[in-house]
This record gives sequence, C-alpha cells and structure tokens, in this order.
Amino acid sequence: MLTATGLSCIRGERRLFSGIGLAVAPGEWLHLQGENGAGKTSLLRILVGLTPAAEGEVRWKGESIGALGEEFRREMVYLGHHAAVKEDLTALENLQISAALDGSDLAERGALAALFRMGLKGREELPVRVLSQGQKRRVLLARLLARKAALWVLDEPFTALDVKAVQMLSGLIGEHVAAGGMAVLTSHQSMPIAGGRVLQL
Amino acid sequence: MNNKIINWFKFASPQSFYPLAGRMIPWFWALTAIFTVAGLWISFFVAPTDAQQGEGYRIIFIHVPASWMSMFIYLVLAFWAGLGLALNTRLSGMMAQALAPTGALMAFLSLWTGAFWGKPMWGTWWVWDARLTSELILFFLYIGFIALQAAIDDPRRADKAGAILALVGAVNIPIIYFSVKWWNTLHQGSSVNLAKSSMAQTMLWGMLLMALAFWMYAIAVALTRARAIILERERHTEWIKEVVR
Amino acid sequence: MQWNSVGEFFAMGGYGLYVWGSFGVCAAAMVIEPLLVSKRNRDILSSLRRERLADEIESQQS
Amino acid sequence: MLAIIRRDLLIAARRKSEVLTALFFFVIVTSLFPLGIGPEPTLLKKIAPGVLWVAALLATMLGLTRMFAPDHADGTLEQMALAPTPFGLLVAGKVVAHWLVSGLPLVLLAPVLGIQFDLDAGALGILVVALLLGTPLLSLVGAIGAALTLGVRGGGVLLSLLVLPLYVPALIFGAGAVEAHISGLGAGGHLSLLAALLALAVFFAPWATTAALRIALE
Repeated sequence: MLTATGLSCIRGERRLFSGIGLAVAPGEWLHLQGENGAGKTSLLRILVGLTPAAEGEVRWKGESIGALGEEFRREMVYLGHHAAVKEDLTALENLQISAALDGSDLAERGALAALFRMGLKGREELPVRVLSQGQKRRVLLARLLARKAALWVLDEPFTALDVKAVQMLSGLIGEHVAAGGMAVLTSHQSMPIAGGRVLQL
Repeated sequence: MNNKIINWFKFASPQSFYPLAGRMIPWFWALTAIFTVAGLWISFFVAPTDAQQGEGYRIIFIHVPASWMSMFIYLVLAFWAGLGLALNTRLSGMMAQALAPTGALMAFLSLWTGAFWGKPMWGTWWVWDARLTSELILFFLYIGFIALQAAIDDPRRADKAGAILALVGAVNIPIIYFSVKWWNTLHQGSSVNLAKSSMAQTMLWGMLLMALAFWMYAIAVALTRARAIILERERHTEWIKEVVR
Repeated sequence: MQWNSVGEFFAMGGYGLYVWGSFGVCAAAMVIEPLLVSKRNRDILSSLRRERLADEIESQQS
Repeated sequence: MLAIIRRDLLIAARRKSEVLTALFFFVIVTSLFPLGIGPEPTLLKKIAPGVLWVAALLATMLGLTRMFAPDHADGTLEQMALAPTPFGLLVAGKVVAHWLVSGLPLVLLAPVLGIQFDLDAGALGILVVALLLGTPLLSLVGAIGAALTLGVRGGGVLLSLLVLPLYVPALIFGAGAVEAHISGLGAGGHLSLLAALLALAVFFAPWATTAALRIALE
C-alpha cells in the first residue's frame, strides 16, 4: 500500500504543485494526468524517493520510504523517461546485468523468456545501439517481467511503442494489477485496465 | 528546551534573519572602523622598527590577519555547509555562499601581501614556502567552491553540492598543509621562519587588533551579501513583498 | 614615535613600495568589495520595487 | 558490487579507444618532457618522478569526466540509485572499475616510461608501488569531483578546478617517494603516508560521492 500526503514540489523558484495526496492499494492502479510541465515526472520521482519532497511524506505499508530504504526499493520498479540501457551491451546482457545490480541472479532462461515475450526474439544478441527506439524501450520493459515487484512506477511507458506493443503492455499491467500488484503511471492515452483511478495534476 | 529549539529555527529562517542582519550590520561596520584605527595606529606609530627587517616587517599587520581569516572563514563556511546538509535549513546554504567571496579575497590578500613581503626579505616575489603554497591551494579551493555554485542553476542543488565540496575541502586542508610542509622541509627550500624573530608585545597587540578589524569586516560584508542573496532567492515569497513596501 | 617627517613615513625606511603596495591593495579591496556587495543589494531591491510597481499598475488597470 | 565492476569492464572492452587514448596521452606527455628540456641524463633523472606523476594525474583526469556522465545520460545511474543494493556499494564498484581501466594500466606502463628517464631498477620498483597506492587515491578523490560536476554547465573544466588542488598530497608523497629513494633517504615514510591517505579516502570518498550523486539525480 502506497500512500502520500501533502506533497509539494518546488523546481527552481517555481512551485509545481502542493498538497497532493494519493493512495494506491493492492489490486489498484493510478493514472496520473496533467499538462506538459504540470509536474507528473517530478511527482513520480518523489514517489520512488529520487527527489525529496519540499513538503509532505510518502509512505509504503505505513512507513516512510526514507526510513525503509532498500526494503522499499526491493518491492518497487521505476522505469523513467530514459532508455536506461547501455548501448554497447546486448539486450540479453543489459537485462541480466540490471538484474544483477538489483541483487538478484537472473538465469539465461528467464531473461530470454522475458525478451521473447517482449517480441525481441532474434535480437537478444545484438548490441542495443543498433535497435530502434521502440525496441530499446522493450528491452527496458522486459525488466518488469524479469523482476518480481509489487509496485510498478512507470513514466510514459507507451512512448515509442507500436500498437501491438501498447496492447501487450497494457495487458501486462492488467495482469499485474489483477494479481494484487500496484501501479502508478503517467500517460496521455486512456487505458481500459480494470481497477484504475485517475489523479489530475 | 523545546521552546529553545523553536527559537533557533525561527532565527534560522531567512524571513527573520533578514531584518536581524540589517540591524547588526552597522554595528559591525562601527567595530571594524574602531579596530582598524587602533590597529593601524599600533602598526605604524607604536610598534618599533624591527632590528632585522627594518620597516618592511609592518606588512605582518595585514598579512597575518588575512591568512588567519582566510582559513577561519573556510572553517565557518564548512560549518554552515555541514549544518545545511544535516538540518536542511535554507539559511545555511545562503550563509556559506555569502562567505565564500570574502574568504577568497582574504586568501588573495594573504598571497599578495606575502609576495610583497617576500620580495624585500627573500629577494623574490614567490617562494614555495609551505605556508604560501597551502594558502595558494586554499585560494583554489575557494575559487572551486564559487565556480561550482555559479555553475548550478537550482539554488538548493547548488547549496548541497557546494556543501559537500566544502566539507571535502575542510578534511583536506590539514592534509594539504602537512604534505606541503613535509615536501618543503625535504627539499630544504627557503623556509624562512617569519614568526621566530622575537615578537614584541606591541606587535602582537597590533596583529590582534588588525585581526579583529578583519574579522568584523568579514562579518559585516558577509551579512550584507547574505541579505542580497536572501532577496534574490526569496523574491517570489510573500514576505519579501512586505520588505520592499 | 619613530617618524620625523611625513616623507620618512611614506618612505618606510626604503620599504615604501612593499609596505604601501600591500596596505594599498588591501585597503582598495576592502573598499571595493563592500561597494560591489551593496550594489548587488541595491540592484535586487530596485528590481523588486519595479516588479511591485508593475503589479500595482496592472491591478489599477483591471 | 562485482556485477557493476564486470559491467563497466565489459563496456570498456567494447570501447577500447577511450582507454587507449588516456594511455597514449600518458606516454606522449612523458615523452615530450625530454624533448622540451634536453637529453641531459642527470636532469632527466631528477625530474622523472614529478613528470611521471603529473602525467599520470592528468591521464586519470581524462577518464574522470566519463566516470558517471554516460550512466547519468542514459538513465542507468538513476536505476542504480533505486536498486535494492546499497547505492554506496555500486558507486564504490564504479570507482574500482574506473581504477582498473584507467589507473592500473598507468601503473603497469610507468616502469617502461621510467627507463626513458634513466631510472634504476630500485627506483622503478618504488615508482610502481607509489603509483599502486596513489592511483586508487586519485580515482577515489576524482569520483567526488566527477559526481559534483555531473550535469553541470562546463563540467569538464570545473572538474579539473575542483579536483586538482585535492590531488596535491598524492602528488607530493607519490613523487616524493621516488625522489627520496633516488637521493638515498628511503621511501618508507612517503609510502606509508600515501597508504594512510588511501585508507582515509576509501573510508570517506564513496560516502561523499554517493551524497553528491543523489543530489545530481534529484
């Protein structure tokens, strides 16, 4: 259960938002909406603990995420704007190394399965440099499959994806939420996934 | 006890610090003037001519205070920086930022007067003496601090990054000083011991008074600069609009 | 008092250049720095006043 | 921590040119000194430790700008900050990898270049030991500067302004060790001070680097 109370964010000298409160329970997902520059990304970064909030607090299962630290991060996956893949490594290496950095050992079998499900069959041995934007994005999204996490925080997950991939990803989020997971995401599209609520910034 | 803490935080807010500093600044200027006059009087009219260095030694009355202040200001700066990191108060970063240029100026004056003293005494403008070399590195540290803060747009980020740099620098200053000293003795350089010539009581008084004058000056300037920084950074808040009224 | 004349005072026993070179630069720096700082202070204050004035004009017009 | 070292080494292996550039820089700079100063063997021998150390220092500086910047740019750094593994460990791993890629080759190459300056076997041995203790120190202290200047305007120049003054003790003790050996004073004191500085840096530098990186990621 992720809760946040009284969050405010100041960027430079500008106050982006203040007094934001939200709660996401297992089996629910939250759709953050707002204009460009409304502070959607800033809010997500506060929720995962990258940026400290100017005011307010984020709690995970009733405890502040700052105090939980690694315990919280173990149960959470954040995928941001960036591709977050190393161009010089292959898709398979990228996936396995990011798993290793997370402190878990991902067997080749599991990694390949995740990549195949993301439609990257036959691309796993290529350096990511030669893949297209959408394919790079899929390599990153494969992490959602490879790592078990209760909370998914996704910043614009559908950018650069084709229609098929968008369907597959929303299906994936649906499965995750149906299985008692939680998700917070920003997107300009509306998505027919059960258990969703909208927060307008 | 609890009350006390609240009071401290009250003064640590830019809003209440701004008028407080405004009231204190004239007093510090007055003290600067008094100590300067007294210090200069002793420096030029009371202190006798030195047996070895003639009248040239009188540079000591500004060289030593400038060197002291350059080091002392760095320590104060690092203290504010550490406080800012630990308690996350806005004022600490502003104070650190306000102190840095004055500290750099003191380091520069120390180097300048050192050179002007070295020329007649050692026959050269610059020697790689342990103290002068450390002072030079301290000057670089100040410049680095100012440059880093100037290069970061977000003031809160600039404060924090500057704070880490200041703390790293503060840990390094003693190391740098001792390494340079070690290096200097090893090379048998022209390590002329300046303070050794039997320091007369009056000289000590002159130096102390001048050091006090420098100290008061540094406080007055830093407070004035802090006020400017507060206005610049808080310009969008409500209370600033009251100030301008 | 060890100075017999003003000239002697400025000559500093032959060290005039060095003594006055140090004290002069020091004094100059300590005059210029406060001037720069108070200019910075005045600049920001006048910019704030202008902003306020702009607000007032705007509110009168509307 | 091993995972991040392995990753950075793998990436370095795929981008050999960057590693080799720093190495060639080291070789060329040290070779330029005799050309500029003249081939007088006693003079060269006297300046050799200083020249080799300053060149090594500048060569490590070259790699520093790329220590965190690529990871910051492609978003992997923020993934590391959010990984369940302590961020400090990952940062320490990156510093180790940086040293393996840009410090260790310098240590191995230095004796070869020392021969150019007519250093004897004993002096070469001390040079290697001093660099072995000193280059990790350079990587550790440099990491703080690299983290502080991450994503900052004019970061590269600023980095050298911040880091070079902090390199002074390493330079003094490192070059001093070789010099002391040549002049027959024994290098033990210098080397143990260098080791003490390294121990201090191992303790504090990763902490400061991690704090600086978190600020950069905000």
